Parts: sequence; structure tokens; C-alpha cells
Amino acid sequence: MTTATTHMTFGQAINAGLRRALERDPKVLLIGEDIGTLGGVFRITDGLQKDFGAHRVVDSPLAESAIVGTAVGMCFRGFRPVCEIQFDGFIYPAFDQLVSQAAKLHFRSRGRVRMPLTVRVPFGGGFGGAEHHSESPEAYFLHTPGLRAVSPSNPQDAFVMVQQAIACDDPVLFFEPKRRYHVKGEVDLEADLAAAPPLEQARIERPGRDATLVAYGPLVPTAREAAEAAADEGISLEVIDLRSLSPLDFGTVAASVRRTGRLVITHEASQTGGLGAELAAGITERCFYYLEHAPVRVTGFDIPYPPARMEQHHLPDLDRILDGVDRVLGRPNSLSGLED
Amino acid sequence: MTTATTHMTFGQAINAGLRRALERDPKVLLIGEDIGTLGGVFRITDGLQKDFGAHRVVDSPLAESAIVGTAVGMCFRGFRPVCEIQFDGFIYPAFDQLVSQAAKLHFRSRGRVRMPLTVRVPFGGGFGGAEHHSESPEAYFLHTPGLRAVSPSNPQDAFVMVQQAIACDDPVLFFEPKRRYHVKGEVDLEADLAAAPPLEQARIERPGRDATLVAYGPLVPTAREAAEAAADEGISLEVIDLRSLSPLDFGTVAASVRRTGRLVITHEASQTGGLGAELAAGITERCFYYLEHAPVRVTGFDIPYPPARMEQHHLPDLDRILDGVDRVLGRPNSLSGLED
Amino acid sequence: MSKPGTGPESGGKSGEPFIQLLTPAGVRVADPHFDQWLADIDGDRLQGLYQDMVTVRRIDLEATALQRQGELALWPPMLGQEAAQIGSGRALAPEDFVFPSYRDTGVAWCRGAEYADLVKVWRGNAPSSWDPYRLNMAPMQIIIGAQTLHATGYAMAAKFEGAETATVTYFGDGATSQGDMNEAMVFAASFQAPVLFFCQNNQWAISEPVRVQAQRPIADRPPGFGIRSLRVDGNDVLACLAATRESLERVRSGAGPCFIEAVTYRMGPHTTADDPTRYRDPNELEDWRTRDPVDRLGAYLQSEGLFGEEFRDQVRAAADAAAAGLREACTSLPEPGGLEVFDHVYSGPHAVLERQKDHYSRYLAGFEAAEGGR
Amino acid sequence: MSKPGTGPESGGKSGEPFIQLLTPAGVRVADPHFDQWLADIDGDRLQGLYQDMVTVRRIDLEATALQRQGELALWPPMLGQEAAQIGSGRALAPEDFVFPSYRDTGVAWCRGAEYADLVKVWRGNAPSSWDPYRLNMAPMQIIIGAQTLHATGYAMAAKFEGAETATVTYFGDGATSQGDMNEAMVFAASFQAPVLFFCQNNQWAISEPVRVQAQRPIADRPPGFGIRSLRVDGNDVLACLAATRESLERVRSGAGPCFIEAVTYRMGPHTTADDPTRYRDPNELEDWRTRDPVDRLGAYLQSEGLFGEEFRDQVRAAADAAAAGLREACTSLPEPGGLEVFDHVYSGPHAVLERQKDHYSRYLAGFEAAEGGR
Ligand SMILES: Cc1ncc(C[n+]2csc(CCOP(=O)(O)OP(=O)(O)O)c2C)c(N)n1
Ligand SMILES: Cc1ncc(C[n+]2csc(CCOP(=O)(O)OP(=O)(O)O)c2C)c(N)n1
Ligand SMILES: [Mg+2]
Ligand SMILES: [Mg+2]
Repeated sequence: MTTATTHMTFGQAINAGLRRALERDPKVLLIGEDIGTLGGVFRITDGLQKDFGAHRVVDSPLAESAIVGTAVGMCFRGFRPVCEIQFDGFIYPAFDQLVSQAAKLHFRSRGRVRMPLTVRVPFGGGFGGAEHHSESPEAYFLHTPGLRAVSPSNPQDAFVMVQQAIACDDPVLFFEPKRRYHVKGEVDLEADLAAAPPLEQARIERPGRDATLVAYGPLVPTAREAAEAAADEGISLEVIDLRSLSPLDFGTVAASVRRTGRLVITHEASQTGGLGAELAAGITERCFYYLEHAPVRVTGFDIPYPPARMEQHHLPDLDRILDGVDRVLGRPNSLSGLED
Repeated sequence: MTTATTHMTFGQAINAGLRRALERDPKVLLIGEDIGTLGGVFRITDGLQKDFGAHRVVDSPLAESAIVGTAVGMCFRGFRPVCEIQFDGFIYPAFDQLVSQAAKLHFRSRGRVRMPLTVRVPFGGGFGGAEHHSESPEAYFLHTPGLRAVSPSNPQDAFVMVQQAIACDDPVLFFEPKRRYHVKGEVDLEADLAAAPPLEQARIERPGRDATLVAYGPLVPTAREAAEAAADEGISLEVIDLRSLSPLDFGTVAASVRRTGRLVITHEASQTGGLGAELAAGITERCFYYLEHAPVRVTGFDIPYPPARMEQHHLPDLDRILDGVDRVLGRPNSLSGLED
Repeated sequence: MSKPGTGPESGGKSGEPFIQLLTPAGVRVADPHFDQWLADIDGDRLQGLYQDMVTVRRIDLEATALQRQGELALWPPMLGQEAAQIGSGRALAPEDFVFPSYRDTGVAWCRGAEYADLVKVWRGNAPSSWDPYRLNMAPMQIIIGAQTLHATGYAMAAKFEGAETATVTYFGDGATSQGDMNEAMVFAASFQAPVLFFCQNNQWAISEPVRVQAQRPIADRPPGFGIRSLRVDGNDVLACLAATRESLERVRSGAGPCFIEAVTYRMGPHTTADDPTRYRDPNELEDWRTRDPVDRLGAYLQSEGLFGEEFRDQVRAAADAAAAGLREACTSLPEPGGLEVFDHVYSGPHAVLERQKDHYSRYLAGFEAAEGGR
Repeated sequence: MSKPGTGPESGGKSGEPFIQLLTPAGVRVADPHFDQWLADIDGDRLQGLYQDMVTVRRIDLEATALQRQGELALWPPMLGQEAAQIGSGRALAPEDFVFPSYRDTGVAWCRGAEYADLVKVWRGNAPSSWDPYRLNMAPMQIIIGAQTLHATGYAMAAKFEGAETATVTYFGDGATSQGDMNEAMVFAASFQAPVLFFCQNNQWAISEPVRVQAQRPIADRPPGFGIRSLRVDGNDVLACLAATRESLERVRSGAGPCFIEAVTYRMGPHTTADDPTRYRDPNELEDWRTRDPVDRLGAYLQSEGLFGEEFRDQVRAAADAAAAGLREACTSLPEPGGLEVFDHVYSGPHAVLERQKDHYSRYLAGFEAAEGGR
């Protein structure tokens, strides 16, 4: 079987995925601020209003609670709305509608009302953004039963996963690593959704033996680079792209850790109560007797996202990840000898 | 030194603490729904409006974002507002003001603007409440840099800690275990705040050798009972009352775990991404070579808080905690032999 | 239009005008505009409205009794709001969709809710009751104001589909302070959504009088958003019926969203857990008793010769049957099983949750084995 | 009151009236009520307003240039809104407290912001700029609408203290859709808070025209909340000054909150990252150029003989100096240090954060040692 792939950016891949979803199902509707005429501040919805009309690609008033809240109402009528939250830091006004409504209505209605809602959230930093424009709020949603959350790390996944998210009958937070929007890759536009890996499945990005390095979204490319750099030093890292943030694919990660005995987790979000905490705790529960070292977290610090000229001191990068790898391998590094 | 203590309920102790704070500092102001004439739906602010006036104990319109948002503005003017959120499940409309404003303004203003805001949240279940009335949202705030969070478990702590929270120059989420409001205890109304244990310090509730059992808020009494029951079986549990949920007092817990080698954590909130995840991960990092077993979490399930007649199947109780203790001690129990 | 009888309950200055077709004494007032919306309301229908009101009042009292007897955990009485709920509820078409609040027992009754549906939630048996697609009515909402956005979104979707259906959302005076309610008006106006906002201004949000929420009559707010608004006597079932019908007609015809403020009164406590003597003047309640919505229609029926003994017997029997039905349905609700907590969290499989369910079922089994062993 | 010149920018139907004291051609229109608020505005003051407007326009252009040259990461131009910001900003008393939005450069200028204060945030050096207690002005707000609640709370506190100060909050047309903004009006009305809501309706929220947010003029909304509201020509500095003074006087006197909708136009892009040609008709911009706020006052000065060469030279020199000062302040801002990220998260010690800081400083030290070693 030959498949012709198309070279396109991450952002274009999402656009193509949204287009497919709009074509496939008349109940799919996009709603958000500036997504229509402008095509979104990141142009992710570029051209879609022109082609599908203002009733399928809806420029909404400036109110996030209402964007999500009206989408919840549309779900009651069998729609599959896709909300765009313009930037990560603007999702909090919609928190109640997400946590008390979208997340709970299927449970509340004993399965009678479906909530096939997708909430697209460009997230993360590393591009010199202003306050509220670089946040990583995924852990809040990980802790919210009833929601699912995913984050693609490459154009192909972006194309497929956005369609899977829309096809999912549960509310899905779709976290787009905005600083990777311009990364290019091959996308199989004919990809068969049914044959694609399920939305909740992590992927082994690169096999390895010495330690398992888990990342998602924007840090997957960084983790891959770290693995390459480590390989130069003779260290073989297994890189896992989580893809699904809720539920976490413990099966894939645990199988890897049982082989490597060591786990490093990296994310941009602040450490305390972040996704890394759950992954570390869950893997420790499942793999305690396999672990040679405590799982190591390489994450943003417990600070508000800092101004652009400080962000390199907050964000995990290649060197900090490698430092974490040293730590998990018990190689001497900056924290060697520290008691806690 | 003799101190005369007063026998009172948990709820009365908070009331007494609020009264002290109002007396001590004219900048202290209470605001919330139904807290004035009615004295709050739990009567925690009973009599305070009568004694301090409608400008110190303020019945607000029905809007949580505004309750917190106006309190943030009051902080700009040097006030120390104490907001009441009527029930845990009603805090989400205020999420943006808490997470993007209260939490960040000290950082944003480079320390120029203080946010001595206290947000009182009656939380947790176990009393047959309706939907949204029994939630445990603390992990959201644990993951939010800039906020502090505490939860007292007995009348004396309630009295002291509410005053400490109000005196703190940072925003503090004050989680009140509502199902314990009627529990009685001795309160030293002359307690010297300066001499009291600091707000961020955990307390060893009951010393023990075989395993460390960590709880907070509503489950501290349950944990104590579990320790008594375990003692009957010859198992010595060290019970720790966290008191502070953010920051977590890793020092106290780690010291205990280094002695016992085993950790059980219990909370009502759902498991994934809950406080237990952070505690487990953080303690594993600090005490890996002391641990005889992976930390065990005994928590609510990853479900929306269920209806009253199902809640006993969600909430950790004495038996489930003891089951967790069995697990951490490697004693045969229901999960013995399971691979994951 | 006539004036309400009294003062501070109006949500603003006293004596704000509202639509009234039946005076507190039960005298029919002619109204050139709204009377046409009652053209079909003959004696039978009037009696039907009365029977509805008496029945839901009886259901409400029975539920309160069930709570006192420990059969329900809580109950939010709608006593006093029968005209607002029956008047508006009977104006709805079956295909209209309703997004209600927790106190809308009377509306649920009009939508055909079964007895068990009315109490299941309050007994703590289920997180919601009726099948939303059988009643065309969403689960009742507890988060104040949240449902107004759902209604607006539902109406937008209906409009985008080209359907000629109306969506109606019910909420209280307190809800008008919430951001969500105001955002709902913004969206409804912007998309000219076919939604009717029905506010039952019952003068109180738990212990707070409406003046805490609003300095002007609530009905004054929507026009600033570009939404057509009416203020009606919420204790007058005919005014509520006519105004709702008229508004729904506009809504269905594509004229954009409408708003109704029904000025009524919560004669009971906020819920059975509440004690209104702590915050409200008993004279206020006495005053409102003179405007009781049920008595008012009764007086009118009487004056029309429609209140004979036979009819009264029939009404009494219907109410008795409803009370008995409610009690029976309530006490015979099956206890939920332990593993039900894991159902319906997601629409499909979820590995983490299934693991928890598996562990808990092993725990339960082990526990039962141990208990059994004793 | 006169009518604005043109159509769809009005936030509702075209031709909604507003307060205008200076026509687009620079002709002074008498107004029996508002003229008294300009009694002290002599030639010198008029010239001062003009110089302010030219200076902030120049600062705005210089900042845009700095962004193009890579010295700033982003800049939100206020081009076109000079009259709204200078007119209102110059009406404020020093002890009034301001809660601004991100585009309020002109207001910050009136409050005495230093050059570095205007660009620090946009260069990415700091999360905010000025000392709020020196300027009596909060850090600019990015979360749309959030600051309106802070202003209301500040005003409530001031009132509870018995202070006679006014609080002013600035926000855009888009912000009026947010729940927070509406809740702020509810609280302000309920507590009769001494706050002035100043809305710059610049016709656009990024790519969305104001008709997406509002079907009626924005100024129509506050009265329904019980808030006194004015609609002014936001490109008329005298109207903005007079209306703000008048409103502030009411606010300070305890007459309750006030609202001003200043009808203006965002002549530039939303920010330097935006490309308005994608969504707006160039004719619209051309049309608004005929109502330019700076030219308008210039024409009036000319007609009054206040626009001589000396004055124009002085204005030019002041603007040049501001531009040079801004550039100098911008490029000489010190780079923040690596450990500064840990500062001011809390007001006091925080064990978990200190451990992270300790670890990171060890890491940095080790890293530098390794780098040095190479
Ligand atoms: C977001 C939220 N905040 C607070 C509450 C608690 N609460 C329940 S009912 C109520 C008063 C509601 O008043 P109103 O809207 O007038 O409706 P009514 O109860 O009078 O029918 C309050 C404050 C809630 N349910 N939701
Ligand atoms: C809560 C929130 N949602 C979205 C945004 C993104 N955003 C920034 S400015 C803007 C438009 C604001 O329009 P308006 O209120 O009219 O102010 P203007 O920019 O025109 O001055 C938007 C949508 C934001 N900053 N905050
Ligand atoms: Mg009410
Ligand atoms: Mg604007």
C-alpha cells in the first residue's frame, strides 16, 4: 500500500483535520473569538468560515464561559462543537462550564446526554509571549473526572487526533503546542481514522534501554533531541510521547519502565500537582520493584509564567532534561549528594 | 502556665477566629453570599454583621467571580478581605480571579501589591449533600503558584489557622471540612498566634512506627480511628495531619517516612492529579531508598461526586484506609497478587 | 398594565408596572394586547390550570413532608410560584426545549415528569431524574445561571439547523447577578437566538432580598442588551400564560430572544434546610398571602361559576392522588448499587477508571467475604 | 448633543447620539450642561491637551517602530484613541485610582509613567511596569474585563473607609461581553461604589466588529443595572474631558457608579502581531481619518489663533524628546537575572519554592562551571 503524504506545518495539519471534520459531519461546528474572518490569531481556522459559512465557523463575542457554555447547549441538540480558546491563559473564565457542566453532564444524565465537545487550546511557552499567553493548564483537567485531554506533538498526529477528538463522545481538551505550529512534517491526508492508533494511546517515539523519558506536546521534540545527545554519550533513552494526558496511558509507560528501571518526566507546567506528579506516583505504584531510582521530574518551576526574557529560566530545555537523566542514572550532577 | 480552654464546635471556633480578626484589624472585611443577616448557610459568620456592621460583613450579590474579584481590588487598597464561597462546587466561577489575578498580582507587581486575601471554602462530602455540595477542589489550587492552601482538622486549629490565614500577606484558600463543623473540642481562645505552629507546618497527630498515614481536613479523625483500629491488630501507624496543603510540609512527612519506610495518603478528592499524587511523588523523590513499598493512595475515585446514596462507595472510610495500610505493609488483601 | 400592590419586592423602586390580567382578588382585567393570547382559554382550560396549580402545590407540600420524615435529603419548595411555573409551563410546545433550575417542579410537571422524577435527585438516588429527550427538558441545574448559557447554545444550534423551536430557560432573581446569565444575553442577542429567558423573581436568593442583586427592576436589564423584555405579575397565571405565549411566538418567528421577569414570591424557605425567620419579616409573607396565585384563580373561577363542588372534589382527588403517587414513587425507589458510581463518567472505556472499578469491586468482594465470615 | 457622522461603528444602529463638543472639523459646539466642566480650559490648557495627544501618539509610533526593530516583543498601538485617553486621563485627580487595560498608554502618560514603564512589559523584561502606588494605577490588565471587578472592589473599600476618592477602570468594547464586566456593574450598583467605568469603544475586538458584542449602543446597557451612563465622542478630547470630570464629580459625591462609552476608533492593528487588512475595509479607516482626534484639536487651536509656529515647534520638540527618551529607556533596560523568576511569587518564605530555587541555582552554577571548563 502506498500512501502519498503532504508536507505541511503543524498548524496546517490541524486546519486540514478541522476541514475534514466539518466536511464529514454537518453537526460539527467551530466557535471562538476571531476564528471566522481572521481565521484565528494563529490562522488555524484559516479559510474555514469562507468555505463552510458563518453558521459552521462562528465568531463569538468575547466571553469564554459563554463559548464553552453555549457549546454544552449545542451538545444537547446533537451538535459536536469545537471551541477555540485563543490562548491557554484565557481558559479560566470557562472553568466552571468545563468542570461543573461539560465534565459532568454525561454522568449527571446517566448517559443520556452526550458531550462530544472539543476545546482547542493553544498552550505552552517558549515563544516570548506576554503574560497569560504561555501557560500549561493541563493538570487542572487531568484532575477533572469526565474530561479527556490530549496533546499532539507532530503534524500527522495533529491531523488525526483533532478528528478523533471531535469524533469522541466525551469532552476533549485538545492542547496544541503553539510554539510548534510552524514545524513541518509529512501528513497522510488519507489516513484512515479507524486504523489510526487510539486517542488514549501513548507512542514510543524512540526505543531505548537505560531510562524512559516521557514528554508530550511541545517538549517531545526537545526530548528527542535530548535522546540524541545522550546517545552521543552512550546513553540509550526510550522516549515516550504521551499523546493522551487524560487518561494517562500507564500501560505503555509502565512496560517501558519495567525494561529501563528509570523514569524521567518533563513538562512545561509547574511541578507541584502537575501531570508529572501523577505519572510518577502511578508508575511508582505499578513498577516499584523495577525502579532503580525515584522518578525524576524536569518541569517548569512553581512560579507564574515569567516574562519573555526570563522564560528560558523556567522552561525545561535539552540541558535540563539531560541533567534529569544524569540524576535518574545516578551520574554525578549538580544535585549529587543533596539529601533532599 | 495555665490556660483556660473553651468547649466549642469547629464551626464556632472559626466564628471566634473571624471575630478576633475583625476586632484586631479594621482592614479585615468579610464578604460572601448570605453571610450577613443569615450568618451564612452554616452559621459560621453568625452574629458578626450585627456586631461589626454591614460594611465589615458584607452580603454580596450572587456572583463568585465578583466576590473574589472585588476582594482582589480591596487588597489593592490595603484591605484583608475574607471571602466565603458557599460550597466547594461554587468556586469554579471564581477560578480566573483566583488563578490569574489573586495568585499572580504579587509576582506581577514585583512585590508591590500584596494580596492578603483569604477564601473560606466549606469542602468535602459525607453528609448527604446534593450535586456540587461535596467536592474537594484543593488540588487545583495546589497546582497554582502564588496561592497557599490550608485545611484545619479540629476546633483549636480552626480558630488559630483562620487568623493566621487572614494575617498572611498571600492569598490563602482556607478549606473547612464541613462535615466536621459540629465536632466539638477544646479551644484556647487566648492562644498566642505568634507562638502557634506556623501555618505551613504539618503535625504529627499520633506517633507510630510501622507506616505513615497522611490525611488532612475531614479525614484526619478517620485516620486517627484507623490508627486505633490498627493498633488493636498490633500495627503502629504514625498519623500526620498535613494542615497545609500548599505548600506541602515535605520535611515533616519525609522525616516520618524515613522512620517508617511506608506511606499511605488519604483524601476525598479524586485520585488522578490529586494532592496524593504530589505527596507520593515528592516523598518518593526524597525518601526513595527508605521506602519499603510504593506509597499507597486511598482516595475518592475518578468520578464526579456521586449522589448521596452512593457516596459511601466513593469516600475513603476506616475500612478502605485499613485496606491501604494492609497493602503498604504487604499484608494479604483484596489486591494482593495483582500485577497493576 | 396595572401596578403591583406593594413595595420593596419589585427589584427596584416600588410600584414598578407589570402585566396583570387577574387582580389579587381574582378580577379579570382586560388587556388589549395580551388578551388575544388567551382566546382559547375557556372554562375547561381555566379549571385545568387551577387543577395543575393545586396539584403541584400539593406535590410540593408532600415532598416537604417526605423530607421532614427523612425520606428526602432536601427539598426546595416552590410554594407561591405555582402561577409562574404553570402559566409559563403550559404555554410551551412539546418540541420546545427547557433548561430549568432546581425549583422548577411545576414546569417539570407540565413537561410530563413522572413522580419518581420529581424526587429521585432529592432522595440522593441519582444525579438527575427524567430523560431529557423524553421531556425535552435538561436536568435541573444547581450552578446558578449556568443553564442560561446551555439554553442559548441549544437555541443557536436550533437556529443554525433552521428549526422553528423555542428554547426556554428558567432561573431566579439571584441568577441575574452571575456572569453566565449576562453572557447568555450577549450571545442570545448577538446570534438572535430563539431563546426565552424566564426569570422567576421570587424576591429572595436564600437570605438576600432582590435589592442586593438589582437596583432596577430585573426586566429593565435585557433591553440594554437588545433583548425584548416583559415584566409580568408572576402570581397571575393568566398573565404568565399570555406573556409566555406571546414571547414564544416572537422567539419562534425569528424575532430574536425574549426575556420575562415574573414577579412572584417564595412563600416557603429556600430549601427545607433553611429557616427564613432568621432573615425575613413575617409581615412580608402575610402581605404576599393576599396575592396567593392559587386563591386568586379560585376566586376568578368562583366568580365565573366554575368552582362547583364537583370540580373541587375532582381537584382534591387529583391532588390526593398526586401526593400518594409521589410518596409511593419516592419510598419505592431502588437503592443504587455500589459499583454504579463508576457508570457513565465517560461514554466509552477509560483505562484508569476501569482499573479503579476493578480494584474497588475486588475490595467489595473481599470485604463482603470477610463480613460474611464473621 | 449631535450625531456621529457615520454608520456601523456605533455599537448598534447608526447615528446614535453622543456628546460632542468639537466637531470633526474642529468647530466648538456649545453644550449647556457640559461646557461648565471646561470653564478652566483656557488657551494654555488647550495647547497642553494638544501636546499630550501628539506626544502619546509619537510614543505609540516609536514603540511600534521599536517592535519592528526587534526591541519590543509586541506592542498594542493606541493610535486613534488619544482623545479618549488624554481627555479622560487629564480629568483624573492624583488620588484617584486607575485600573487600566493593556492599550492605555495615554492614560499611563497622564498618570506620570516613566518611559521605561511604558515598554518594560512589552520588551519582556518584567511582568508589569510602574509602581501602582506611585501612579495610583494598577498594572495593566490582559485578562479582558478582570480589572473592572478590581476597580469595583477598590471603590467599595474606599467607600467603606469614607474616602472621597474615585476609582476608574478602562476597558474596550469587547470587554463588555465578559461576565466579569457585567458582575462589576452589578456589584457597583448594589454597593453604590464610587467607580467610573470608562469604555473605549474602538469598534473592534481584534478582528471582530463591535456588532458581534452588542446589538445596542454599549452605553444603553448600564442603565438597566441602575448605573448612570453617557455616550461621548471619543475622538473629541473636550467631550471626553468634560464628561469624565462630570462623571467623576458624581462618583466622588456619592451619587453612585457612572459609565462612559467613548466612541472612538482603533486606527492601527490590534497589536503589532495583527494584520487588520485581513478583516477590515480600508475605507472604514479612511472614513475615521476624517475624524482624527489630534487633527481636530489642531484645527480648533488654529481657529482660535493658538497654533502658531512657536507652539508647533514646541510640540514637535516635546514629541521628539519623548520618542528619544522612550527608545533610550527601552534599549538600556537591564537584562533580568536567571534567579529573578523565583522572586515575589510569595510575600514570604515558601519551602517548596525555595528548594526549587536552590536546586536551580546549583544547576546554573554547575552548568556555568562546565561551560567555563570547555
Ligand atoms: C454558582 C452558585 N453559587 C451559589 C450557589 C448557592 N445557592 C443555591 S440557591 C442560591 C440562591 C438562588 O437565588 P435565585 O437565583 O433567586 O433562585 P431561587 O432560589 O430564589 O429560586 C444560592 C446562593 C449555587 N447553587 N451556585
Ligand atoms: C479573557 C481573555 N480572552 C481573550 C483574550 C484575547 N484578546 C486580547 S485583546 C482581545 C480583544 C479585546 O477587545 P476590546 O475589549 O474591544 O479592547 P481593544 O483591544 O479593542 O482595546 C482579545 C480577544 C484576552 N486577553 N483575555
Ligand atoms: Mg430568588
Ligand atoms: Mg475594542
